[in-house]
Amino acid sequence: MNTSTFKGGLHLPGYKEGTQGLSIVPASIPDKVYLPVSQHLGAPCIPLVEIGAEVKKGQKIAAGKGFVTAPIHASVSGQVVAIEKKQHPGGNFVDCLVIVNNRKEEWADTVKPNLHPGDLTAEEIRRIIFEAGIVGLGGATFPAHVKYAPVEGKKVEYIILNGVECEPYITADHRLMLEKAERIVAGLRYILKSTGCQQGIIAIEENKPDAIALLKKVVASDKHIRVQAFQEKYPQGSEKHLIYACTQREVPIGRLPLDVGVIVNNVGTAVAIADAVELGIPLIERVVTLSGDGIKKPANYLVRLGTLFSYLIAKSGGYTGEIEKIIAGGLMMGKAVFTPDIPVIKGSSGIVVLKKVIQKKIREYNCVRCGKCMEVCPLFLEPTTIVKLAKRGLWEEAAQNNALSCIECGSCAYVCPARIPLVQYLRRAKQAISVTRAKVKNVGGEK
Amino acid sequence: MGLGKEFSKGILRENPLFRLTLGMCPSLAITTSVNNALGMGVAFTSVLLASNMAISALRKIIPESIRIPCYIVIIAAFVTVTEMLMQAYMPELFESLGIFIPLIVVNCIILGRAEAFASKNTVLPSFLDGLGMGIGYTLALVIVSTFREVLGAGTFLGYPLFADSVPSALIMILPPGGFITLGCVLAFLNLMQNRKMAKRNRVTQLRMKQQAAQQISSN
Amino acid sequence: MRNALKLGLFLFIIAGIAGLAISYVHNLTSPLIEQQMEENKLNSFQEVYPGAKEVKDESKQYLNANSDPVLTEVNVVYQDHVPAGVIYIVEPSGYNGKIQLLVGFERAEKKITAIKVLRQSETPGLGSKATEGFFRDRFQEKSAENPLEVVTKETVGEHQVLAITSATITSKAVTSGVNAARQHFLDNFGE
Amino acid sequence: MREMLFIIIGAVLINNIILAQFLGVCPFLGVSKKLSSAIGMGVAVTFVLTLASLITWLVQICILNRLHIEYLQTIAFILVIASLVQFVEMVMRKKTPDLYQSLGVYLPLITTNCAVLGVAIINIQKSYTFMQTFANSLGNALGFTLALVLFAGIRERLEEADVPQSLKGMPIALITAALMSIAFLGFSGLL
Amino acid sequence: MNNQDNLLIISSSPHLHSRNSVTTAMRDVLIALTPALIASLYFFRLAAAKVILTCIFVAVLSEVIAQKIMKKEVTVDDYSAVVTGLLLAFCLPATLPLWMAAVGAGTAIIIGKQLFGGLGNNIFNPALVGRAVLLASWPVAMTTWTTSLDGVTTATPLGMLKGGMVEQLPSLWQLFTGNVGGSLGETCALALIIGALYLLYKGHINWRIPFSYLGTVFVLTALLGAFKGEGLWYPCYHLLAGGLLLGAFFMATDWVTSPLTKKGKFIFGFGCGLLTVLIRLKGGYPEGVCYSILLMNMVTPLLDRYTKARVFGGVSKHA
Amino acid sequence: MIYAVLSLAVLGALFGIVLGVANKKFAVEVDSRVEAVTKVLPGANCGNCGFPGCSGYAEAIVAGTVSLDACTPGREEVYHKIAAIMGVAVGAAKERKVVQLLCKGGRENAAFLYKYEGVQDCHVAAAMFKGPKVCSYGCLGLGSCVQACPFGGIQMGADQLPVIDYELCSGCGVCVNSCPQHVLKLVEVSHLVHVRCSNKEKGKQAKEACAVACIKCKLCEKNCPEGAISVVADAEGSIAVIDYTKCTNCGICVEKCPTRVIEKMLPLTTSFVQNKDFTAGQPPTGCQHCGLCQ
Repeated sequence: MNTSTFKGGLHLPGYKEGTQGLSIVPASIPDKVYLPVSQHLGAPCIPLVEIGAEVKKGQKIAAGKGFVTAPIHASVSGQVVAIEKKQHPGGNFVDCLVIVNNRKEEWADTVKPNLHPGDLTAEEIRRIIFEAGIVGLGGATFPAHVKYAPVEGKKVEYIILNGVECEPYITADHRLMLEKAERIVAGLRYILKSTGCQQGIIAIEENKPDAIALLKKVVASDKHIRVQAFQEKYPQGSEKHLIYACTQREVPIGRLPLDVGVIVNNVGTAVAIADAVELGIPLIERVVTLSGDGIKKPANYLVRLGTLFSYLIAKSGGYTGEIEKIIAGGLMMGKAVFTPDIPVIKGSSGIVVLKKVIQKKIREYNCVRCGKCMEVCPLFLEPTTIVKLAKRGLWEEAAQNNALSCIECGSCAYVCPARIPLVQYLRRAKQAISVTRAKVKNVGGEK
Repeated sequence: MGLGKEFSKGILRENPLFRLTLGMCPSLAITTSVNNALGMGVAFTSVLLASNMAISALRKIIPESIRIPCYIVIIAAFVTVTEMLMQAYMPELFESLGIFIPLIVVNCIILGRAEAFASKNTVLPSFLDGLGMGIGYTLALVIVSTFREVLGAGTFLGYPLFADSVPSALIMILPPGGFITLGCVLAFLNLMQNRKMAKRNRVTQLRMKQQAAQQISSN
Repeated sequence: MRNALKLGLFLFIIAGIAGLAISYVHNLTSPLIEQQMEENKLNSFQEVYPGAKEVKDESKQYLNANSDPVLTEVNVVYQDHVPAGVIYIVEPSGYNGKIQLLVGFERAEKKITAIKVLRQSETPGLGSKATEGFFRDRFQEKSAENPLEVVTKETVGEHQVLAITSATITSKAVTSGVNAARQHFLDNFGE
Repeated sequence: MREMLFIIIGAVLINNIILAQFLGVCPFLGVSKKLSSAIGMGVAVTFVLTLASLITWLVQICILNRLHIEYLQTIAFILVIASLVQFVEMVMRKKTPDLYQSLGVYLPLITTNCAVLGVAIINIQKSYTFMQTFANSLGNALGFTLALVLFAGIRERLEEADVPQSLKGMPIALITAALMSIAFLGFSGLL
Repeated sequence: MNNQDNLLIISSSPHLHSRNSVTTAMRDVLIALTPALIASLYFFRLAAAKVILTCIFVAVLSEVIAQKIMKKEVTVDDYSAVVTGLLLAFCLPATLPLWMAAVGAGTAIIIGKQLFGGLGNNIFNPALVGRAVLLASWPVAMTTWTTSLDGVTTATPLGMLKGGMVEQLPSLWQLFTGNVGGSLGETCALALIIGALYLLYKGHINWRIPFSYLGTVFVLTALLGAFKGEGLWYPCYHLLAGGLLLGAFFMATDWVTSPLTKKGKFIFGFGCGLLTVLIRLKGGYPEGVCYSILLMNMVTPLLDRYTKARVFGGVSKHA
Repeated sequence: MIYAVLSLAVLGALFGIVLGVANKKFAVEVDSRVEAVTKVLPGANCGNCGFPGCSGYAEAIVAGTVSLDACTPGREEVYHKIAAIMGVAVGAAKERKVVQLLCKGGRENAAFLYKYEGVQDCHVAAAMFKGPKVCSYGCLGLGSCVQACPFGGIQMGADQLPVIDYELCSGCGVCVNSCPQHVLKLVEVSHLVHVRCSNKEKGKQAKEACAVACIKCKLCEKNCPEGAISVVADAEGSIAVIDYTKCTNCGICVEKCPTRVIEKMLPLTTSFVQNKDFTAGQPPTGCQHCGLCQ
């Protein structure tokens, strides 16, 4: 079978041995959950409940305005005791609804199983998905219903379910595919229906042969869905590259996957959709891998949203020793956080804790022009060129070198023998370019 | 500015080659021996002197819009005269300087001085300015050529300096040697300058600290 | 337009004065320059042909379209009004452009009296050594009967010339020039 | 044809006008900070240098030599070049404003570019024919452009280099030029 | 309030890094040069050892001194100065006076590298700068070759080819094993190829430059050879003789001074090949590898600029 | 001889006529004043005047569309020069401004959230929990302003706070825009008293974050004889703010402030102290060729 994939990229050490054999265990439910009002891509939600209000599990407690938004539901039943600013895995401080668990586990009355899910229309399915607050669970947290909304003149030809999971340490999706294969396929079918699409592809990397075999068995009778295996390569999970790998189509710069007739979703999202459509349960829990060399007992947990990292870490037996970094997400793209007191949100796929490394830090050299960053860049950019321009503050030139195309996958910084923090400079360049562009726009508008 | 300063500025402070980096071509091409450098310097100085004086004398009658062509004609005339005199009285030097004697015409220093100084000043300051610039340029040429001749040919003014067993580095009298020597001399001068600046900056910082101390005590 | 004419007139005068000055100096210096050049030429002739006093440029007579283009001048040395020797000016192509050199021949013994490089632009320190005495000496008193040959190690025969170290091309160029002159000498003044 | 080719290659590579003959060093160092302006300058110089050489050649042969006033060469040439540059600028501004925008700014810089006068004089010194003059001046101009464009490319890269403070600007430019000149030594002896 | 010790670290993603560093890469280059080093020690004995040690010592010393003077961090521990010194020694003749070798190594590091701002900023390959300066300064000493083993003065195979001394030419096999006259490290083709394969395997050099370089030389010399009525031995001879293999694998591929882009690398190799053949066959020197690489180093910034690759999702440019 | 004189003279005349004609035909040159004004302007292209660069501003001045004193770096000196070129009577120019850092939370005083590793750039660190310090309002101390200053007037001090060299500060405001935390502010030189804290959190939290924070005690407000200083609240929080229309630089608040966040600086002379002793043609290190010294 042809497993060839996109050009560029690199092979990473997986570090998945620790958790890929461990089945998903429901984590115990904490006494307090912290639900940030911003768990999706878009403007933050506005709380719908007052401090002191009693809420039930699955009750909508915050919602946003507009189209690109996703409501937030209480993940436990209990009382809202505060709305306070708290650190957020995204690297900022966000208002959180703090709910004290009353341990009653009462479902809200809005949560009702759907007796005839097969009879739902596409529009109804999208409505359910929206109400359930489902966002892309791979990490991008883009509201799911927005992706499925029909766009004039654009036909969806493929739905791709992303089961690639190329980040080291993270095994949440892998376990999910092994344990909930049926639910994934069910979710995919609802997505197909809601978008009027005929073809579903479940993309999995070759390093998960058990998942491939299982899913193949599940979809064997369905001619609309196929499972495709790919070579192990980072960043396979990138939307654009997965699309290229599956369909040989390149998403043009500045365009969306829909422009080439494709929608990509995480396998976790499919499960959440199946739950929402069939059981009426909104998104209040997700699978999180807790791993890293700083963790005593790595595990794959099914976690209520709003649970603090520190709670999970304590449940896993704590640290192995002195630790240096806690990373929300994977090693390649995840963000380091300064405290474990940080809540799990919809986009948290993993928590990696790293031990303090007692070794000489390798210093940053001048760029030696080895060109390795260019070889691995999946977007065929010249990271070193852009970074040199960024160092001199030449944002316009950096933009001409397509700095904005960078997906910050970190491949360049991984291979760089001179240890230049390329991604960081690229991010700075992207930020500065957007700022200057916005300024130019404003000035133009005024005139 | 005193007349003395008009003379002395060209030697160091506004040295045409080292400070203003003008007149590069001959300073690279003919500095293979100190003899050549001296000859070029003398030829250059005499042309500069003469043109500076002539232009400052004529500055009132030359119409503004055609001053550049006038300057060029005057300079070219002096260059040609110098050229012929050299050919008559110093034929060997003439031979070794070759094409660079007529090219004094397009040496930016001469036109530059005419434009910047002689056209605005009377004859005496112009004379002193020309003399200073000329000597400064000659000096610069001699410095560059000394390095090149000593290292590249093992001689100084034609006299051998080293024993035969030490072969001299030919590259210094080849074209690259010219670039390298001039580059190094300029770098050295910059270094000196920077040292001076750093010293000054230290003084400034000291003053800043004192200010800050005052500020605190005044609070 | 009037303004243009005025400017033109001004430049006309300036340039005129300049022309006047230059031609005045030229008139002063040109005899000196010419005399000097003559002297130089005679001096170099004497260097390659000791004792040459009466030398006549007879290129027109001896050089035509068929003769070797390397030859540029043929000067005949007269002793007591008899052609006693010939001094050639040849311009073979060296490593870096043409090398201009004088080659003197004596008719009586059919030998090379001496050579002298007048002008060259060879690599300083390598090819430029062709102007130095030691290399000139290698041609002195060589017979004009046989073509000369450049060798890089040791000379074996009388007709061999040791090349300048690491400047074989220049050595060969000089030798080829000498050979061209030698051939012409044999053909025209051989007997 | 073959000879013209040799002259051109010789002028571009072997006796590169900047790196081996040191003519036109000032604009070489001055207009090489940006690649785009280097290309503009190169094109402008190529045009003016070739044209000026041909015209000065005609002036020399038809006027100076005829009237035996060769000693006025310098002054006549510089006048011709200066007025030519002015004239070209004028025509360009009138006829091709676009071209003037991109190249015109470099034209005044060319007047005092010793490369133009230098090549004009060398053409006469080497007693080239009209076609040879054309080949030589075109070759020299191309050599100038080549060196200038390569140099500008390097200097743009040096912008981001961590050059020691004292060497910034002119000194490092000169040292780069030295290394370029060393590399061009590889062509010596070609042909 | 100044207790930072127990705080966690926040740094930018990625939080994972490959083990490769400049130091390990340079160490691999040194490993790759070891076969050639052994070969040169075998053929040129003590003379080789002296020249090589001098070059490396002076290269490292001048790097330290230059960085001290410029008040920069001393970075000799990245081995790049050692590599430069060794490569320079490899293109010097065994009989070169040691003080000249020292001057060459000093020039290579100071003028070729440190003045431009140190590793990564140099425009020209430092080792080749050193060699070119030496060749221009002391051409006689730099072109006095001895045969390996017996140490008799001789010409290099290319010198013989150029000088028309065809009958004295050593055999292809001799060239391959390295028992000929020439620079220290360039004689043994076998050792160089082993080293090159190691570097290719390690991924430190890209195949494009050596491939297009050697390919161009081979094709051009084969064509010209056929024109002159020579057989296949002629291009093979050009491949194996002189510093071509050393240059193509170890110097043209220098990260810092060669183009970044794939297309640029091909053009770079092609240009090197073309210039090498031009200088070897038509130029004043019997060998053109050093100069051709230096010349192409000059073109590198332009190549980088004008051979940008198409970006993923971007429109392919058809010029 | 006669030929020489004649031919040269003719050449000269030709040249003269050509030039004369050219001069006349193409007399409509760019307004020479644009060039003159551009020459006078500092050339730092800081953009403070609202134009992308100095030449743009020069054109606008000549076109008469903007006021002549918009160039902050140039200050009065340049304003006078421009006025002279434009032939306009000199009015009172704007007062000189310098930049002030409104934060005292250096390494010694501020509490830290985490250890930061990576690129030394405030913008990058600001995206990570508002920087490594607990106080999310204060200076991040990574020196983006140092790099931004076109005049080399900012250096990083020992406690990781930028130090402004008032001799070099031209008040152009480039650093103000470069600061992601907005703790740099342009102030008129006659305003000597400044609240050097930007933390708007409540007193207790502010105190925990930094030893030298405004704790909203309102002592300044109570003691100010002019009523010029008050603790002003907004959506984010509150902080002491000085109303400079009332402030008399008396310095009472400075003495009363318990955390010493209000400071009085020494008066700066309006005349610009520039070191004019460097040699022509060789600009000093860090020179931006602004032409101020000439």
